Amino acid sequence: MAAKDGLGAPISDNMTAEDIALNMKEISVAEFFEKNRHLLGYENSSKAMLTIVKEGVDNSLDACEDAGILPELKVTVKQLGIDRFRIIMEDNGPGVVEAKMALAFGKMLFGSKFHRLKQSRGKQGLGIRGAILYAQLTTGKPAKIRTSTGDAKVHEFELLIDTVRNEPKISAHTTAPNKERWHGVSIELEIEGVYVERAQSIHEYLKRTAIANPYAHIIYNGPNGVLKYERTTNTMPKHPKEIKPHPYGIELGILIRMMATTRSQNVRSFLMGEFSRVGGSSADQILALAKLEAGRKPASIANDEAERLHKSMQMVKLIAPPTDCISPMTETLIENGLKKELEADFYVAITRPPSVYRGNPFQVEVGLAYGGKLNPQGAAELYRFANKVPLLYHQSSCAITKAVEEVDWKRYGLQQSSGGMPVGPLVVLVHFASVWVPFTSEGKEAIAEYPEIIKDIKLAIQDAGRNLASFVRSQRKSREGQMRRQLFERYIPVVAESLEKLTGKDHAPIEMKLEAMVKAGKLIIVEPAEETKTETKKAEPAEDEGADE
Amino acid sequence: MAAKDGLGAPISDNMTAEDIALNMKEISVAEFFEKNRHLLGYENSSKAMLTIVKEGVDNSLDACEDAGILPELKVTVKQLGIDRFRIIMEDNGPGVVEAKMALAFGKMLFGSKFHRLKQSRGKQGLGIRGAILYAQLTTGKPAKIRTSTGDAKVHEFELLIDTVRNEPKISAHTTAPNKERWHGVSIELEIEGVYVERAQSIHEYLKRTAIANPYAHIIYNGPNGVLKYERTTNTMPKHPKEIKPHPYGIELGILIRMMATTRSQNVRSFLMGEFSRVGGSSADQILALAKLEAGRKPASIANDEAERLHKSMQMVKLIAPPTDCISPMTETLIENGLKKELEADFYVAITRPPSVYRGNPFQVEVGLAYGGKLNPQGAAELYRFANKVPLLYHQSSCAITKAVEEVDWKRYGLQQSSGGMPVGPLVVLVHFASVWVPFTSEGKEAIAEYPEIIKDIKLAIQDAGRNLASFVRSQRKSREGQMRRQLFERYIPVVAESLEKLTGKDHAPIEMKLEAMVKAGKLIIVEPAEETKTETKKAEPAEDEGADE
Amino acid sequence: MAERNPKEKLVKMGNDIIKEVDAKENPKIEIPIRSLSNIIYNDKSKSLSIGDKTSKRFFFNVAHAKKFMQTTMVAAFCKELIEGKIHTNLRDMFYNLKRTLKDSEENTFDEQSESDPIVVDIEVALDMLREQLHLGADVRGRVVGNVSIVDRGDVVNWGKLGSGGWAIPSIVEEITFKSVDAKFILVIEKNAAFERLHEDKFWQKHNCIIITTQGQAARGCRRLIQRLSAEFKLPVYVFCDSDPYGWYIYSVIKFGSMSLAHQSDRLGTPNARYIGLTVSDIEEFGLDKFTIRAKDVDIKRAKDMMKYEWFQAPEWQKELKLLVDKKKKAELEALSGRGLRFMTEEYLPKKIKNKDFLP
Amino acid sequence: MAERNPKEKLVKMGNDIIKEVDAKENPKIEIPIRSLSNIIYNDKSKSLSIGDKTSKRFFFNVAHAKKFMQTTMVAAFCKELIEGKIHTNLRDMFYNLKRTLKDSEENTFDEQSESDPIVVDIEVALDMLREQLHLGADVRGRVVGNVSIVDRGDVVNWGKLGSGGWAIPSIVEEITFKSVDAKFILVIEKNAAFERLHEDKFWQKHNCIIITTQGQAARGCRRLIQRLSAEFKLPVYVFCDSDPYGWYIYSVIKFGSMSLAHQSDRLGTPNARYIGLTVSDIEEFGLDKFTIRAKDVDIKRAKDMMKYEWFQAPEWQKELKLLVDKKKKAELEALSGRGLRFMTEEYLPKKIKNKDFLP
Repeated sequence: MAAKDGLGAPISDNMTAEDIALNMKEISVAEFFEKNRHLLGYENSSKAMLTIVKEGVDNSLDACEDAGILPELKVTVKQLGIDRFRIIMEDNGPGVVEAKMALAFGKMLFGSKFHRLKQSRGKQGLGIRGAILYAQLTTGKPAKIRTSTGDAKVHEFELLIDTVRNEPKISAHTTAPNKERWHGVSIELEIEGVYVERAQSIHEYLKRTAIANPYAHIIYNGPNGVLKYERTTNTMPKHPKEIKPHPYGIELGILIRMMATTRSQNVRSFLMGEFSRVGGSSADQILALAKLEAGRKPASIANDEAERLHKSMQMVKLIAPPTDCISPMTETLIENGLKKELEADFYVAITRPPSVYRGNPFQVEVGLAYGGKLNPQGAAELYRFANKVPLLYHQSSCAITKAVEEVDWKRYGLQQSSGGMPVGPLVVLVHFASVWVPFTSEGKEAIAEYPEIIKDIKLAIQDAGRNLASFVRSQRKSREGQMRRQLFERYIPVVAESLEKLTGKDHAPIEMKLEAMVKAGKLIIVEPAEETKTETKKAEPAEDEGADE
Repeated sequence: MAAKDGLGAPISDNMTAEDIALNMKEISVAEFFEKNRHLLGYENSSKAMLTIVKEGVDNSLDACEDAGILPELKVTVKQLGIDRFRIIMEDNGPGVVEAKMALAFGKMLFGSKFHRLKQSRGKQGLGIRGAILYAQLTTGKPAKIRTSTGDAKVHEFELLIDTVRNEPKISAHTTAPNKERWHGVSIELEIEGVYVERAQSIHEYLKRTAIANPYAHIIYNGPNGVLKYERTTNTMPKHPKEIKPHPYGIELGILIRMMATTRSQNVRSFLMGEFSRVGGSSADQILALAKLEAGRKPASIANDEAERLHKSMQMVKLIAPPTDCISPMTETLIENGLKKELEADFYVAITRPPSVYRGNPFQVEVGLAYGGKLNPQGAAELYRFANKVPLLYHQSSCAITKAVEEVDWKRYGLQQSSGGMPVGPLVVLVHFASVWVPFTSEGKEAIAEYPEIIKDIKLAIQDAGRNLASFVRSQRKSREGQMRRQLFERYIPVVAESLEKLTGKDHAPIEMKLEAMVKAGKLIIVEPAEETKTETKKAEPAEDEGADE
Repeated sequence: MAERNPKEKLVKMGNDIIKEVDAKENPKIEIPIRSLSNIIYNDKSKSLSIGDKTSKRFFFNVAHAKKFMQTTMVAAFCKELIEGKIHTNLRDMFYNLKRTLKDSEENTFDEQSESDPIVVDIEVALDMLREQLHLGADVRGRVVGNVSIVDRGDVVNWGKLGSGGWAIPSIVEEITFKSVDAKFILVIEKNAAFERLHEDKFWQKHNCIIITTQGQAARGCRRLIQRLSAEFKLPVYVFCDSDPYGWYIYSVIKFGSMSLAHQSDRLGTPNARYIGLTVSDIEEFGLDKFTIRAKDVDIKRAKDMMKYEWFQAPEWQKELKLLVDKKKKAELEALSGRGLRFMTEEYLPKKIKNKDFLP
Repeated sequence: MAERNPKEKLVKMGNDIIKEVDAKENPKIEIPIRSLSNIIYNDKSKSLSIGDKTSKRFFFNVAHAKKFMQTTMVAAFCKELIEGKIHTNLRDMFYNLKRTLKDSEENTFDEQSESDPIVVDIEVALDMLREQLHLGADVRGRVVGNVSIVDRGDVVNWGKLGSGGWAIPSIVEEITFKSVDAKFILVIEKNAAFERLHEDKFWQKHNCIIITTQGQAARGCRRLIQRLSAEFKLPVYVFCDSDPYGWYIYSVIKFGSMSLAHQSDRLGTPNARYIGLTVSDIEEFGLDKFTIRAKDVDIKRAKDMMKYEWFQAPEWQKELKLLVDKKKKAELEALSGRGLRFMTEEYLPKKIKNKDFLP
């Protein structure tokens, strides 16, 4: 039945509410990303190649870290045709068990990391599936996967994703004996792509990955030869622990949902049991503030009561969330990474204490390298990392960039045009680690500009900047002190000679005495004194000077 | 069982492949967007308010257009507290039938528009659900929805989204008699927000919406009073038709999937039946090129055969896709919209013929307004539209902006710094209409930079630019011609007087004759002749002049 | 004043420095300040003089060291000039003292603009004249009139030098006046106006001496005006552009300049009067068509001058204010807009007849 | 050449324009081109002359109209000067002709730099001298020597003018030489060097005339050199800075200037020789410490000059190349780095004795 309207007469192909209802159906998330693949970093063929390698390497490093294995990664890129490539990515991680093999690679928004509050590179169960989707879209070829958990069998299978249903389709699954007890995953994809080696390239991505993950050994076998990124430490990073959410910044809607589904018998135990840093007395404080009885069943809390509870949670003083859910790079490793990569005069690294945005703990680290062989002209180079993953795209719309630009670098002895990057022989490394990184897109290329995040990055940079400033200042000071002595020493012979001409007294003793005074250094005035001030010509009308020439 | 590694000894909390497998589970898409709400345009409280209004208005306009109803929209924003607002959005659209009411507002990635190849504002079944999700996250309050299809009953209900399951939860569903046979939808949300009226604001969004949709009547009842956007035409736009995909640009993976699921009996009928613009002879040509027999069952086509077929489809000459799937604003309405909004001297609008990117038909329109009361200093203003929806954010990373900046505006008589926006009293309106707009994020704020799209936008601008140029040129020319005559008229008395002094002959007849010559205009030379060239001082050594002063 | 023994003064300056070195003190040179804050205007004598504020130039001060060195160099150079009885000029001195310091890229002086002010420093510090240091100043200015002088033994008649006139040297101390037949002196800023008056035989008709300063008056020129005016009781009329620069030229001839305030009694001519041009003349003589728009810098300068003690006469305050308000300047050449002989035959005769002068 | 009836020529120019107006043609003035491409160097007479390429200035051409108007104004003004027997100078002419056009904001002339070249245009177009148009040129230059002249009836002895010397007027056509006692003429670019030589009595010791051009030689100065040299067969030695500007001053004295190429026979002195400074002198006379670094513009200028026909002598090519290579300039004052009397007592005597001149 067509809806009637006072003004517009419905015409033949107009739809009624019923027509529209008939067309409604659910869309699979795989279909959604198939159509929107630029959201995952596949907007063009050269970026697609980098994105695939990035997703593979991120997954491998996460898996190795979870299992406490020192990572050995091998990435192979082989050119098959003008715009056709084979990419193989292999790791020595724990592998995937047979029961989950299909889902782990063939179903989007499926994974182990989404819900846990614990730092990891991947999170949403999209990355490697996106790569497989891209391969099947551009070449129609299935992914070839090998994996073993180190048991007797190595599984080999081919996989496509059924996008309509967001389900894996496995073909040609075989097993082979595993004498070496190999464990890990190897993924082979055939894709359409364009290969570049400059700027935003696989090279640059792996170089920066090596800086952030110095315990990984990475071999890159590219179209133009082999590159090896050696391990510089055998110590694995501190293992991040899973935590409960912190009351600060948790959203009201989430709180209401938690209360609806919790197994806790009363609000007090709910608060203590499901949040970090809430002990008995904090819980009591919160409940008192919210005017709620401790014994109330969480599910019975009405919406306006939940609102009061939510406000109270933000008001009570609590210690910061536990830091062990985050695995920073650490100051030592940042410095070592920069030293390995860059020939500079000065290095400094700062790891900030963890902080919280919207209930999510995060930690910021900053490294600076200055002077030496770094390019003294032009803007400083910025290395952005999120959970140890280098970010190569969308620099201009990233919270890290914004923070770097907002810092007043002139205080630290560097030049800077207003609101821009600092200028000078400087590399700025910023690492943002969090249980949940707020990327601006699923392609994970830039961090959203939350004020709390920008503020913390700025604090870290300022801290590092102060170290840098004292280096720059002391370097300048010693240079100036020396220059000053040299200046007087240059003038003394002329002054002594002039005085000899004026008075007829021998210049030699005058010269000696003046030189002794320079060495003693006591008399030397550095600040411009009155003389200079009153002598500036500008104070006089310009013509006046002309009158007496 | 923990995986062993030659180098790294596994430590206590390391996970095995089995441990990881145990943690794996599916994530609902609602949960995904709850955590990633910045992807939907909710990264801060002021933008959130605009996003909500935008999603509501887009939905209403789509529904009215589908039903052929002249839109009457009412948007109310009421301030409840410092950072708390109530937003009510009401339309006179066809309404939602009872059976789908819950899903239409409470389930993400559910809708009627995702699969159809037909232009619409919303597409992915996310928009209004995102707004509801934001309300429940920030205030815990359900959405209050009223709707009727114009039958005897008006439905009123409250709705929350169960994000874990991506399902609607309805509470308090009541019905009331519908004596006025009202049809439409009204949505009321309570949210946390920050209200602004400058720049990227609800005001600006509605103003531009009115330009692009002159047949809509919009009343805005904001915290600071009522604004009305009147209808300037009662003619609804041409109704876009749903079409089949065009062979150009379709992706291999999609082709393979289509062949696997088609009901067609053979490849030939498959090609003719499931694609636009493929008739019998085109199908034969494609199959001949691909060396495939016409009678083959689509499902039996192997991957390498599909690849050949895919290539052949790109090579055969086909007419462009049908244009009736797209509903352009039209040149007349663009001009009217600009005239209504801006006081300029010159208006031009260009609607390009439809084109295709990756198999998706699209159409570009450009409007220019120039001169008059537009600001003569500073960069031109850019109004971006996608499917008649104004885009206010992310201007710098949008294909439209890129295209505008790549155009050489100097050719059209405007100033432009290299690679920037043109400078001058100019407004540039660009409308990108397509069955599928490749937004850079779900927030739908910028169009991805596909080369085909940028190229077409540039062609449209250049076309409009040529019109502008001839206006600018003729304006300049008539100004110049007048100035030239005035110039000679100024000089003539002096020349005549000088000639009288020189020769003793009366100046009056000389003056008259010269003036007659100016009026005849024939003798006037405009291009600088040789004289000027050889007289430039720069050709001489500077000192030489000094020698003879 | 200050006429005796310049050499002794220079030697004493050197000895004072050496005494400080011996006492392990920071060696210094004390120099009177020459900025507006230390200039005293004596309304009675109509002249500027320098106050007693001084500044100290220390060797062991990063900001002073180089100037200190340069000051000793210039002092030593002047002592040698005096001993050798050689005269030279500022440019020669600069070249003589410019050299590269040992083991460096640095020069003792880079530009003449560095050495010139050092000479003024020494003049002021030791209360001496540049000429006593055997340094010549700029040569600028020409003179014509019924005057005979003796210079280096030659008798020169300024009225018999054809169209050129007598070029005024930098030092006029040693010329003697044999005969002076004139009723007044007309000092003209611009050479072109001077030539016009010369060609029109203005100085013969009006029995006067005409002098062109050719811009800002050089020391020789100022001293010549002062000597003629003082020794022969001749009134002096100054004829400049109607703009702050022209008026400043007049004020320097009359009161002395700020940077040579200590020599006002030798270089200033307090009885000088200003004959024109003025802003009021523009209307009175119909020159509006031939004016030039005053620039911002002119306005600023005029406002500054309104504050100078020696421009406080109400007549001058009026003209300065008129310029600020009307924003119009007029050059001497503006008069020829009214006809080539307007200046000779109308403007100047009328002004002189009516004694229409500014103080 | 071109000495008869300047007034007639101006009237004819006006009548030609009127004829074109009557014929409804675009009125025009034809002017010989003065750029390098139309300058002819005569190696035999050592002078520059102007070729026969001309350009046409049309009234009805947007780019020419204003200049056309200005040309008729200047021509009419000159005719009136000649009729009224009045002399004036370029600045006066500018003020006389400057006015605001009716019903507009536009002036006939805004700057003197607009009217000056128009005068040269008319000189060249009508093959006349500025002086014949009753326009005086710039006054610059002084002279000392054992010469007596008669100027406007006065007898002036250049050797008896004290320290000032005789200021050279803009027009020297009408002076007559009573007695000239000199063996050569030394022309000096800078005033300071002139004063040094004067104080050191160089002209008496060496029995010569010394002239300073005070920078680029003015017409009066050039004509005086030419007359002295031609009428008394005196060799002329030119003494300039060692830089392209100094050398160009020399070339203008010798060959004439490009923009007045049509008057080379009156203003050029082909037998002039260059005495110094040269880049070679720097080494030969130990002046290295006193040199100045050549700027880019100097280098460019030197490279341009290497291409001028009248600098093709191998000696000049060598010096130009040395300058380009060594990038060193030396001013006359550099000589006083070797001692204040080095120039008078060593450099010049040695050069003259060895006849160490450049052509």
